[in-house]
Amino acid sequence: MTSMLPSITFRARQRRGDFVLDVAFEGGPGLTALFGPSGAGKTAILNIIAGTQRPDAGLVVVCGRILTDTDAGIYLPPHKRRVGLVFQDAQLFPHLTVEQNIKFGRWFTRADNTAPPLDLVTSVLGIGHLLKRRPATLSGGEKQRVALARALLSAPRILLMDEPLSGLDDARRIEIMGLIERVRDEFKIPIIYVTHTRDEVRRLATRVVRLNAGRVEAIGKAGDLLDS
Amino acid sequence: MTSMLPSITFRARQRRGDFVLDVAFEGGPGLTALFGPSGAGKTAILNIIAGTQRPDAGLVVVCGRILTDTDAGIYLPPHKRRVGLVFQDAQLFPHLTVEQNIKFGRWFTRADNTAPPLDLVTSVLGIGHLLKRRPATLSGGEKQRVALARALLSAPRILLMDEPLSGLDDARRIEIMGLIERVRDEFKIPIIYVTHTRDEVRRLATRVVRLNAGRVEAIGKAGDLLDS
Amino acid sequence: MLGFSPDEWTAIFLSLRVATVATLVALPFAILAAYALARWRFPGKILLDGALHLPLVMPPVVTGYLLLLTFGKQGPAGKLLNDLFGFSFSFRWTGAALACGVMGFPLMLRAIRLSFDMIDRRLEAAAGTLGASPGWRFLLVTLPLALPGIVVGAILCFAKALGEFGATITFVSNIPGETQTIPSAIYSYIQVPGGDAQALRLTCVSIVIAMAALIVSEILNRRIHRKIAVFE
Amino acid sequence: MLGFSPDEWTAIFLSLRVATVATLVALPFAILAAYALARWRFPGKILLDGALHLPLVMPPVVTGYLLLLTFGKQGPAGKLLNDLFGFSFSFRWTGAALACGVMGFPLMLRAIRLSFDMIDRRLEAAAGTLGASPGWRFLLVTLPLALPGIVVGAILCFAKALGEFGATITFVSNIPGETQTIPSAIYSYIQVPGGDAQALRLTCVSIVIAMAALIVSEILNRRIHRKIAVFE
Amino acid sequence: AEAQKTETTITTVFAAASMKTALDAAAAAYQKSTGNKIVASYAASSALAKQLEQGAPADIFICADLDWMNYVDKEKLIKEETRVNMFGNRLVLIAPRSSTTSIKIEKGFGLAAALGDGRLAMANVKSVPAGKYGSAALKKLGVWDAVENKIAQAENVRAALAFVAQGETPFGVVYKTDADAEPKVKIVGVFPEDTHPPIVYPVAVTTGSKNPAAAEAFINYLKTPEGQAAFTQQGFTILKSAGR
Ligand SMILES: Nc1ncnc2c1ncn2[C@@H]1O[C@H](COP(=O)(O)OP(=O)(O)OP(=O)(O)O)[C@@H](O)[C@H]1O
Ligand SMILES: Nc1ncnc2c1ncn2[C@@H]1O[C@H](COP(=O)(O)OP(=O)(O)OP(=O)(O)O)[C@@H](O)[C@H]1O
Ligand SMILES: [Mg+2]
Ligand SMILES: [Mg+2]
Repeated sequence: MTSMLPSITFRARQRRGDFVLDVAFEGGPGLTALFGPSGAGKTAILNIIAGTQRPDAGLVVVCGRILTDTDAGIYLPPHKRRVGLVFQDAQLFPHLTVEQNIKFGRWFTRADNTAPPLDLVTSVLGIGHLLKRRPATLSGGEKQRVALARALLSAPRILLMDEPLSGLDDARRIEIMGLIERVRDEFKIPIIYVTHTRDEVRRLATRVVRLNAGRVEAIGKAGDLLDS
Repeated sequence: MTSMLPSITFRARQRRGDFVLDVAFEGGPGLTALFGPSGAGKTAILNIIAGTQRPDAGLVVVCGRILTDTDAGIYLPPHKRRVGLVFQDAQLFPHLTVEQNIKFGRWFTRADNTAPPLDLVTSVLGIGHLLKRRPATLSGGEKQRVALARALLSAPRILLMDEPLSGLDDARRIEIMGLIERVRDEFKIPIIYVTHTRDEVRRLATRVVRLNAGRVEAIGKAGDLLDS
Repeated sequence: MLGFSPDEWTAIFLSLRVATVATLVALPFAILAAYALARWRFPGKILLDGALHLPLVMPPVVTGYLLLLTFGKQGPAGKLLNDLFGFSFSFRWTGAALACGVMGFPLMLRAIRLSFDMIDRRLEAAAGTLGASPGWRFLLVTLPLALPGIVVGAILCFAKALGEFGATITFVSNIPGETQTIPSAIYSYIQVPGGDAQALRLTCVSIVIAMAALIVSEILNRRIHRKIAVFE
Repeated sequence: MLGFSPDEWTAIFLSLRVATVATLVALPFAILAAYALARWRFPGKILLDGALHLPLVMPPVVTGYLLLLTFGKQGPAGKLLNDLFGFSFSFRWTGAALACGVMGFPLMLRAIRLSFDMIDRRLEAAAGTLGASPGWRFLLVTLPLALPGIVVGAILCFAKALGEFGATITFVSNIPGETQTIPSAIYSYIQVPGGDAQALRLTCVSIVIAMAALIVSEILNRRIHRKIAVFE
Repeated sequence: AEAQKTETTITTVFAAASMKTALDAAAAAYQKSTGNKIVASYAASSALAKQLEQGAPADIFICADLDWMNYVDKEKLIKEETRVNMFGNRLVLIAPRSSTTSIKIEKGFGLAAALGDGRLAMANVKSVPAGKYGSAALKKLGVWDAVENKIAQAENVRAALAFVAQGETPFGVVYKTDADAEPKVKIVGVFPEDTHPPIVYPVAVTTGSKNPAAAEAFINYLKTPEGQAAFTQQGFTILKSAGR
């Protein structure tokens, strides 16, 4: 049913200092890649969808649920949004073990757990041997993978991934891309995916939103946009 | 003179929990790429060279200067090592502006400032418009670039770069690779460079050290190692 | 044993009890107040902030006197508690605990608030995106991250409670076995010619107890820090 | 003016001076001690830690008495200072400031140390790789990052100094114009029939001063937090 | 007298805190008539005595009881020849104003019964003079054993008074001077003077005084009717030794 509607409708204006974000796009099911130079506003968009930032004006609808609608005065708090956000800088809980970190979100959504199984996620991400460790002892890429697992396991209705594979080696990236494809296709979770890497866009993206300096430059298929 | 000697001699054993790092390599002038999967020990090596971690046993010599020699009981404190370390997670000073951040190291080495000029660095890195801002307001890629500028401007005798270009778009990466080449060739600063990206290795690396699980797998020319 | 009189032993155990109860009871209030002051905006916030610091600024005797006016048998709060629950502070060790808790409160509050102020709030946001409501967020993220401050606050309050005397004696007197804590006993000794040696002995007891508490808090603190972040 | 007698005005200004001097003079020592306790390892550290908390644990009168014995004219430290520099604390406002500083010291120390403990030490390491020696690192990184704790420590010490009385009156007595601070004046009033109203008025003065200090510290604190990190 | 007017002297008095109101008034009157300034530092007698020991800049010491005066005397901190028992006070049994009990102070009187499960407010019976006098009186009257466990000791007389004034305790033992000034309490009875050691406030010039002549002049003033007016008004008695 929800797959008939656009999975996401996004419209927002937001000013931070000199930077003005003014973006509108719709994404159907599948994976929508946000592509654009550093400072284009990609992270800001994810934050507005997740509710961790409020736009000055805007509308965010995910699978038919209105998350933010400034005109109607609607603003759903983040914990009711069921978004799985993979932060650009991991943001693991330093006082919890890796295991506690990745089970954190699952616990709050245990009522309807539609997430991929824990074992699958930890084995594809290669973090099974880290479960008892604390984030401070992890390497950069390990942190990144734990953050990814944490978001995947929180049974989100939409996944927001901020450069989830940056800092990982090619072999691992290819493996994880397989997992993301399964999440996209089997679990049918719509994904907003920020990346700078063309091969990720080519392989994963159903559609691409190209951003620059806070505005949408182009929207289209991966092949069309990347070659231009 | 120094270019006759190997720019760097590195030998270290270090145990952290289950992980054992046991690595030895020599690097001539130019850029030595450390290449290997997440968790291989790349960041650990940089930390040992910079003096922010002590190996259980080891020897670090840079341009003929002994920085660490556990056998001889030598351990030069980090601030006397003159290494420019670009941290994997930026580590900008949150209480200082971008400008104060990037001038931080320069101030301590003002006596012999052999660093590339500030204007060049800020313009190639595209951070000129950010100088008055504080790190908390920067995007991920912007932070990364400021961290890069800070290290470059500290007039280091050796540059240690931990995935400096991850999270940047291709256009910017190519431009910055140009700058790194100039630092390598004009300023003749030896560079140890951690990356997962093949095109960076191909373009920049004089030689590659391939690591896995704390050990050296292979050392050689970029072309030879990447194709295997 | 150790040459303390039975009254002195009573005072020692009473002090321990009073300080412990004062600290434990004050703790949740201090955490709540610290959180409110650190995170919420509301009218009159600065006044509340100021009011909570008063026991620090006013001479203890004044605090004790105000406690007497409020929580004494005839005081409004005292009457209410008595009518509703049949509970009374007057001349009971609970009153001593109240006085000590009140005197230690601002110290505890400040330490806890400082740590609330210093934790990285993006982690709270991260917990929010994972489905944790503000209450859970507080319990699972904010509170554990603020633990160093909570430990410091508790030890400050405990130490203060061990040394508190002006407010206690003014509020609930100095009744052996009921409200005579170590410091009130010390004070009595100091006021008689030749009592210094006795006073000194009891002071040493306070010091030993405080030292023990301090060592425990240090150990706790180290554990916490080891857990929260491994700096190498 | 405002109905205060000249003696009361003197006490008010004296209190302000004593509290300010006590806070400012204690600050560098507190920072140093906090840093040493937070970062260094040395034998006897826990003892030093405990000793620095003593003024919190001991009844103020005991602290005052010990100060009198140590820094009084006949005391070892008092004699030394007098012989070397011709400087004396005894029965002078400087003695009141010493007493207040000593009493406020543990509070200040703890707050500052807490913030040293909570700072991300990797930033100090980063400063090291950029050529900053430990001294510079401390000045340019550690200290500014610990500023919230320093402000809290200063305000705690200042407030304590405004209210301190037991140690002060025991050490340097209650001499109008020289050592009679607001709380000692309050004490005098409380001790005589009919003095309550006067005592209350002076208490209000303390409260107003403390409130003003608190507001200033809050403003400072907000500035600092805005600078150090922008949470959105 | 003429010389004193042109050249003002400052005399520092260390006085027990309970003397403040009266002594301040006497000092003001003295200053008005002679031009000489009196600076008074009020604190607990114990603290003042220890400060004298450490070389405090006091010219006169006015103590609230004999013990601490004897102590400083023994330490040669005061000039023995100037020592005089100046003022006296009476010990009274008080109750809250609203109290309806009437009880007569006599040998074996029913204080314990009257207290019921209430407490008797007193200053610290071991250390504070008023408490020491009170316990002596109760012992002499043979009621001590019955009330000993019902006593609420306060840090000083004023705090004991506050307990009664607040209705916290049904009875209290305090000085008459304090009871007189507190409208919320009433005096139930006065303890006979022979039941306790005499309540005296001894006065003396300190050995450390820089201007003992001026100090003695003030003490002499306190012996005159003008000097004593404020004290009698407060309810202090003037002892014979203070000789008019
Ligand atoms: N205290 C510790 N206990 C156990 N293992 C540790 C500890 N500290 C580091 N490690 C391990 O050491 C390994 C090397 O870490 P390092 O940060 O050097 O990896 P890396 O090569 O930089 O990886 P990445 O590309 O992910 O940044 C990691 O597997 C990490 O989990
Ligand atoms: N408080 C602020 N004041 C001024 N500019 C701000 C503020 N906060 C954010 N910005 C700017 O907003 C822009 C968008 O930031 P955002 O983090 O969304 O970029 P991004 O597209 O995720 O970039 P990156 O790929 O580098 O992570 C950046 O240029 C940043 O500098
Ligand atoms: Mg970003
Ligand atoms: Mg790494």
